[in-house]
Amino acid sequence: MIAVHHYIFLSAALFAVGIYGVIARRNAVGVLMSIELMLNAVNINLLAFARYVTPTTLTGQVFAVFVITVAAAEVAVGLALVINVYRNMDHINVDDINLMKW
Amino acid sequence: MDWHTCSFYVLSVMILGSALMVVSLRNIVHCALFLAFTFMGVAGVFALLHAEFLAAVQVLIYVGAITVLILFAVMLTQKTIGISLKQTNRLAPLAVLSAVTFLCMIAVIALNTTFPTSGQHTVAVSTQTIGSAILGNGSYVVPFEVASILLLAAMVGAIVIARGQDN
Amino acid sequence: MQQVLRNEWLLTAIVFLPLLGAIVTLALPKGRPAVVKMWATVIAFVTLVLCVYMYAAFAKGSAEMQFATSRPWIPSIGVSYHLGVDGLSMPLVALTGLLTFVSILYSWIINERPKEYFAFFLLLETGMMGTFCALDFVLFYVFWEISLVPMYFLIGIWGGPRREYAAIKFFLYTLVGSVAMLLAILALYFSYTGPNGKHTFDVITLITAKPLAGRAAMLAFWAFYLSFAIKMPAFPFHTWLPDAHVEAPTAGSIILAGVLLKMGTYGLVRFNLPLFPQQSQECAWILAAVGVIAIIYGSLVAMAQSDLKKLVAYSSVGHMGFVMIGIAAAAAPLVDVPGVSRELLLNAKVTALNGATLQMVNHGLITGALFLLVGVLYERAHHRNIDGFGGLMVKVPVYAAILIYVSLASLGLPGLCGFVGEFLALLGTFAIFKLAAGLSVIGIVVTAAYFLWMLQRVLLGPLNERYKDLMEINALEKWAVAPLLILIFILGVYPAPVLDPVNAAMDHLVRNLMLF
Amino acid sequence: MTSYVQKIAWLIPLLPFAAFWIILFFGYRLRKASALVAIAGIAGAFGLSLPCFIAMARGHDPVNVSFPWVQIGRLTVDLGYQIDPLTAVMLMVVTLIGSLIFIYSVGYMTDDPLFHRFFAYMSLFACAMLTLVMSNNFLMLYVGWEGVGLCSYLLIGFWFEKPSAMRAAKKAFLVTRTGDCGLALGIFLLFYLTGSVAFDPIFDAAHHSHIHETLFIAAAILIFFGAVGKSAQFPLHVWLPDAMEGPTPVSALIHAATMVAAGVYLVARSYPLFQLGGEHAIALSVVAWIGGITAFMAATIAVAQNDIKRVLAYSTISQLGYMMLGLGVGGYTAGVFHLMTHAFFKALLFLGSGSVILGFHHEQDMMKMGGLKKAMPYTFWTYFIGYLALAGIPPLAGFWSKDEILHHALEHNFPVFLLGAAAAFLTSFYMTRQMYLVFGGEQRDKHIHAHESPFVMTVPLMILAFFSAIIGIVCVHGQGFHHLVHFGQEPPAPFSLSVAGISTAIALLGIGLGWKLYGQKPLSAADEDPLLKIGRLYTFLQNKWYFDELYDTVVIRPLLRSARILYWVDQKLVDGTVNLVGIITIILARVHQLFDTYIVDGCVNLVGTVTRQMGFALRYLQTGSVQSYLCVLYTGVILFVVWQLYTGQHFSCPFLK
Amino acid sequence: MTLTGIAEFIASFFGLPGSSSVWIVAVLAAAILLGFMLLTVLILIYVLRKLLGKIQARLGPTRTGPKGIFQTAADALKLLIKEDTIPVKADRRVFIVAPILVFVPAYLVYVVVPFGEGNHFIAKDLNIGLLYIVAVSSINVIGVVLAGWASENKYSLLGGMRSAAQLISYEVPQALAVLGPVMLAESLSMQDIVKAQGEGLFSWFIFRSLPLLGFIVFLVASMAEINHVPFDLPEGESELVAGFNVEYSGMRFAFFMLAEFAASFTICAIAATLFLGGWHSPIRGFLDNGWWTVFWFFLKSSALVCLLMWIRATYPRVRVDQLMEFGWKLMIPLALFNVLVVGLYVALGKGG
Repeated sequence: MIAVHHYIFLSAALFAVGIYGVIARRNAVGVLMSIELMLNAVNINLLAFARYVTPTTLTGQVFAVFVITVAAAEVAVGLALVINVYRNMDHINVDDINLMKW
Repeated sequence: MDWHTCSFYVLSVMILGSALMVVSLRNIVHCALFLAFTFMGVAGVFALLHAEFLAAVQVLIYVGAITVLILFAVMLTQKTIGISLKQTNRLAPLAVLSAVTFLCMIAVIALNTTFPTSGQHTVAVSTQTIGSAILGNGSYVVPFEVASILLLAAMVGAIVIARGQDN
Repeated sequence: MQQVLRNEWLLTAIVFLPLLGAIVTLALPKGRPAVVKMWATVIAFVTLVLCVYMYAAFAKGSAEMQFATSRPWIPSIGVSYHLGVDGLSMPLVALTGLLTFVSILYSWIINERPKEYFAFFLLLETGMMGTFCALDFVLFYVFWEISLVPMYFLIGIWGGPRREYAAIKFFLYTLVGSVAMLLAILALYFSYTGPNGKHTFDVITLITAKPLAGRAAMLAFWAFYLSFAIKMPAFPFHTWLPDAHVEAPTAGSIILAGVLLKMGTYGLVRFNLPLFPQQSQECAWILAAVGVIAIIYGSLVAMAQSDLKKLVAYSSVGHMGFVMIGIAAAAAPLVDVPGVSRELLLNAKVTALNGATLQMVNHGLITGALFLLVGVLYERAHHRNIDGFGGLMVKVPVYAAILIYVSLASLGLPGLCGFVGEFLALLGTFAIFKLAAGLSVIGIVVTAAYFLWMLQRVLLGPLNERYKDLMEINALEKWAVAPLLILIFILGVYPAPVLDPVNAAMDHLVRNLMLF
Repeated sequence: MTSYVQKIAWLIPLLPFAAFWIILFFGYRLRKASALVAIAGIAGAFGLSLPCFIAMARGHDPVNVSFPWVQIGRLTVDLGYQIDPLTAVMLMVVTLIGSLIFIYSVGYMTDDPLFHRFFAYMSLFACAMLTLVMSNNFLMLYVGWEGVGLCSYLLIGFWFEKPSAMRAAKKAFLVTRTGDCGLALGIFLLFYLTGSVAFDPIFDAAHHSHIHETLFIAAAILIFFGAVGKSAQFPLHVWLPDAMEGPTPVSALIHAATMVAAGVYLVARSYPLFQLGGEHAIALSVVAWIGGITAFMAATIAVAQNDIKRVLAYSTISQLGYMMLGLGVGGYTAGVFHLMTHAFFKALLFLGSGSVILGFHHEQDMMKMGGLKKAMPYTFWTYFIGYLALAGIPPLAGFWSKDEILHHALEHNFPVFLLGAAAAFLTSFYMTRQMYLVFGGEQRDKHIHAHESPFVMTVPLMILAFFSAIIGIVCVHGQGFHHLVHFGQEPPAPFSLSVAGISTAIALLGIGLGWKLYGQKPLSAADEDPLLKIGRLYTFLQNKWYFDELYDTVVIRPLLRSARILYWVDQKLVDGTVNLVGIITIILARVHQLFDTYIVDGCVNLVGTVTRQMGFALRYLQTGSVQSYLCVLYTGVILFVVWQLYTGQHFSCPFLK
Repeated sequence: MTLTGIAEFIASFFGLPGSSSVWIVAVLAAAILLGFMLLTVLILIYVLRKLLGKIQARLGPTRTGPKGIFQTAADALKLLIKEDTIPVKADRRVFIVAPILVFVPAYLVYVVVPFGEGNHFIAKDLNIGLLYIVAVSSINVIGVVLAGWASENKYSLLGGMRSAAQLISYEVPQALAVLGPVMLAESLSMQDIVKAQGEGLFSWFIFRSLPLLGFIVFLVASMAEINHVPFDLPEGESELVAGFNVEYSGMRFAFFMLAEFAASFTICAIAATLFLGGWHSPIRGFLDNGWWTVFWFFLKSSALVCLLMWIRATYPRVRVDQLMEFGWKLMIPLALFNVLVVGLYVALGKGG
């Protein structure tokens, strides 16, 4: 029988992959995608808890909806930035986007 | 092994596999594709967790909108796709280390803590109930409004940033 | 008493009329200097007339403060607008009036920025008059500072080549002194609590009360002494005088030597002796020593001078030495000598003070005349180097006669006023400080020496051909110096008119105020 | 009679005073007439003083009038005048000789451009001398005393264009002035002791108070010090010879007859003070000794002088020494008598020398003269009478007074008598030397044409000569003079033949020596002065015992040097310290400024640089790559969670419970 | 005779564990639906070509069988046989996956289409039925884009981009139009929507609130969704040869054609269910049960299909900017207005 910790393992794994992606990816869009993964991991966790711990209340699911909306907004702005960076620097290699360096 | 556990394992394998692909593939378009598959897998998990509405929303927004957006972004940043340069930077080992530590930590925590799972059966979660939960009394109206404003702001921001200076 | 108080307005008029004149001078049209000069002369003349009227209305015998006016000025801290003159200050006020009139009369030759010049001069006169009439410490201090500032400008603007240095030195030197005095005044102010628990700055009450005692009194005494010694100038603090005189314009020198020096000695007699009788007794021998040094040192250094004005300046240091030994004698403790009655010693003290005060007035007249004559010579020759002249008597006999006349008065020829002051001072001092008097007499000889030597090098001997066409002394200068010459002769022959009021005041001071 | 004297007496000094002011103001217009005004003044004074003299001669009691001058303390200082025999004699001397000299100087000063000024000074001098003589207190005496000093200064320096005249005038005034200091101190001491300045109270107090006897004696000595200054006695005599720079009438009046006599008059006037101390009164012995020494010294110097007026000057000093000697040995009358007689014949000699100089065209060197007997007969004969009087040949005036003095000296103080005798011998010797050099023999300097002086000059000479001759006998006749001028009950000295003989012998001896050296073989232009034979002693005498150089090195040069040193001290040290204070404050300000910029500012800058350095150090953390930041953030979170887990502070988590 | 019964039979037949019958039912249902879809596609293509011919006064396909009825099968056979080429520079995997992504969503929609009354005429009556449809239909955008991208061909890329833009911009009005019936039926489930229209002709949602507005907006938006004629810019032969599927041939091309025509049938079915009362007869109660409901359903949807084909024949192609402008400036405001009106209608209705 699938219990809560199964889902937690799943979301943790997904989140870990997301972290790896965010830190290791050289391509800005790749980083954004990894962020999306992490957010999904969070959603899984939310719903898992909603399903197992507090089946009667819907906070988990409502919260998941909000996470999704925020994720959407975030990715939109992220990509706009990436495009802008690309337009200015002809590449979106995160390592080289270090103008904020000293 | 009823269908529920079986489908859970199938879905988690699908999700983690495609997630790994997203993270490790050299060709960014393939990553985007696998990202779409991950999202569908997650939607499936949602369905397993009796959150059909969310599964639908997940599919609609993530797969339908975000992946498309990413694809668009990928295509707009055309040049990088061509040259398949090393996709991971020098922080990769550190990243792996941190990911693994994270995973072990969560595993340890999950195993050690006993979650107060309550026996009742989940209430029939339909759009009706979610709708009332969001907009009904004692509900999340305020966060809903804030979310809407956030979306508006993001939209305007994205347009302004991406529009560039040409016109 | 009643008769004395009726002219209450007089002193205020004498003190503030020049100030009014100064303000009006500033308003006069810049273009016409003659108007400015005439106005200043009128003001000075009116002040002089008031002084003469004061002298006439003055009750010669009485020792109390006359023409006293006392109005509360700043009641909260006990400051009152208290003016008054007695035997000591009346002659000095008259002297100031006369010398200012003479110097303004002589200043008609000033053509550079006349308006400011005469405004400063009248302001200076107010300062001096106020200093002598003030019977309230704050008022005294205010006038003391007022007299300082215009003098600074007079030296600083119309002075000779090194005028800035001299002006600044003069100003700072005197200021340091006055600051010390201010501290002493405040010490007095706080130490005395009147019947209604209020402190007061009034001089008369403080003198009668003599609030300070012991070490505080000694410190206050020396603070006062420092201020007045600098102003007088006593021996160690005199170096500003030659510089100030050399650089000051002629009229400025007249006033500086004629009146400003007297403010120091007036201060010593008015404040130091009555306020700190005990301390003055202990320090009398120091004052005497300083006096003697001043006389001998002043006259010897004058001997070595090559600049006419510096010579006269150092002669002033010498003459003020006599005043100093007079005051020292008055301050000295009464050591009763077998066979000499105590009454006689007291009398000797009064004589010494009379001599000192008379010397102040006479020295004012003589040095004033001397500086005027030196100025006249400077106007013609544009240099004051004694060796540069020679045999001028041939070309300018009248000027030479006057110069000899005044020089003889200065070296103390009997029959002229220089002698009376010195004689009485020495007469009084001899009774108390025999050694000091003995040494001072040497000073007289040395004074005679350098004056005659100066006369010889300037007037006598073969005519220096550079001055073939030297102009004789003109009418203006004659009229300016005439009153001084007349007074020198009159006070020399018959000093009673000045000496009686002074004697009354000094008698009162020695017998009543200095007892402790 | 006394009331009359009282009424007119105070006018005596005022007449010349008025004359002085008139000449001063209107002199330029009066030109020659100013002499008349002056003479009128002095003659008027003589006219007024004659009745006083007659009154005193008739033995009326002295007149003493005083009026309050000034009040000091509780005391009133009175001034006033008195007429007593001594004053009367002095009045006569001053006014009589003064008038004669005024008349004489009309001739002498005729061609001088500043003619009127000379007479102004002369009348001022007369007034001062008269006030001195008539005052009844020390203060007015002191005023007159200084006035006389002033006039001598003005008159000596009359030809002010001559530098030597001016130096002489200055010297005279200063030397007399140092003397006056002594007098002033004496007056102060007396005032201190008695509280008054008038003679009578002082003399009474002195007489009665035995406590202060020593102080009174000290006062007497101080007063005598004043007299020494004025009468050119031993230490302060250097100014008189130089005073000859002035016109001759001046020398005659001031430096022979009157002013120099003032010192003697002063000693005489304050004789009661000097007498204190009984028999061997210290003050009197001082006077005697000083007088003796001066007499002898001056006489020796006079011998070696070649200038006609210098010889007379030194003879005056010597004779004054004689008078002081007389007074010193108790011969009050003798001293005063000698004063009177000396006034006459010394004035005569001076005026005579004046006419010689005028006749010899202002040439004063005796070596150039000679044989003037023929050229100037009147001057010669009057001069001859003066010479005999001075030498002390009976029956002329000089003999009597000198004899009395020697008599008193013999009685009281033998060594002083010896000095006096020697002086007398030398006097006669140098006078005969002068007579022969000037009048005897041939005129050595040929190209000066000597001529006799006009009558206006020779008539006063004759009058004076007459007086010099008869005054001696008149006064001695019947002790007349003694009755007039005597001190206390002192008996008149009997006329002792022995002393007279000795003095005459000495005089004749001197004349003989003089004749031997100069008369026997009159000097020709080429010859040297026979006196040169005494070698270095001659140069010693000629240089006036080197007193001038002595004073110069001892007093004047150190005085000037000390003046310069003191001035340097004043300039460098006293003024230096003031400037130093100024400089120090400036330096302090600068140090403060340095401190302020480097220390205070330094710290602030330090803080700035430190932060900047740290900034640089931290900069390396800013790699620029977002992911590295994320890594850091992430490790932070992990550590936090681990810490939370293993330190047991579980944060409260509702649903974990 | 329900599917479940069959499923248990198979399960027991094959000795599979009891719980697996759920799987079998699912498989069976999927197979049935697939078959139905293929059949409808074939018919539609044939009917379309005949109808176009008739409208354009020509015969249409006649050769393959009597009146050309086998034409579509022939085409299908042709496509299956043709060689399936993949461009060299193309991105192989993406090239292969793209057609699948386009086809699967069209197929998945059938799950919730209510062919008839009751449970056994619908695969699974999800209570979020309508949201499911919208969600699934949004997936094919990715397919289109990837197809365009993968074939490394300028035309295909442009075609893919253009069709993606069109799909995205018309998805919004379609979703909003759907809200009308949802609000009226107060449920997302398709069966509930149909039940809410049970009272005869005038109870159909087309007539409720502002008549025809919702229906027209939904129909036009859906046409645009499936690149139907007036909006068939991506395949605009004259400009972009064949849009994103230019490189495709053979079986993959068939997928695209299959997907397109399946989608056109589905939107007509959904339109019929939402606005024309689904399987209800126009007269309340008359022939309203059993298999008649299926008849009514198919009647209404095939009527709509014909309407589409009619539109396809008559309207010219729309320019790209007109397309965009029409979509954003007309369709979305209209849809929002419709939601507003229906909202008011519902609120008043309920309130009243």
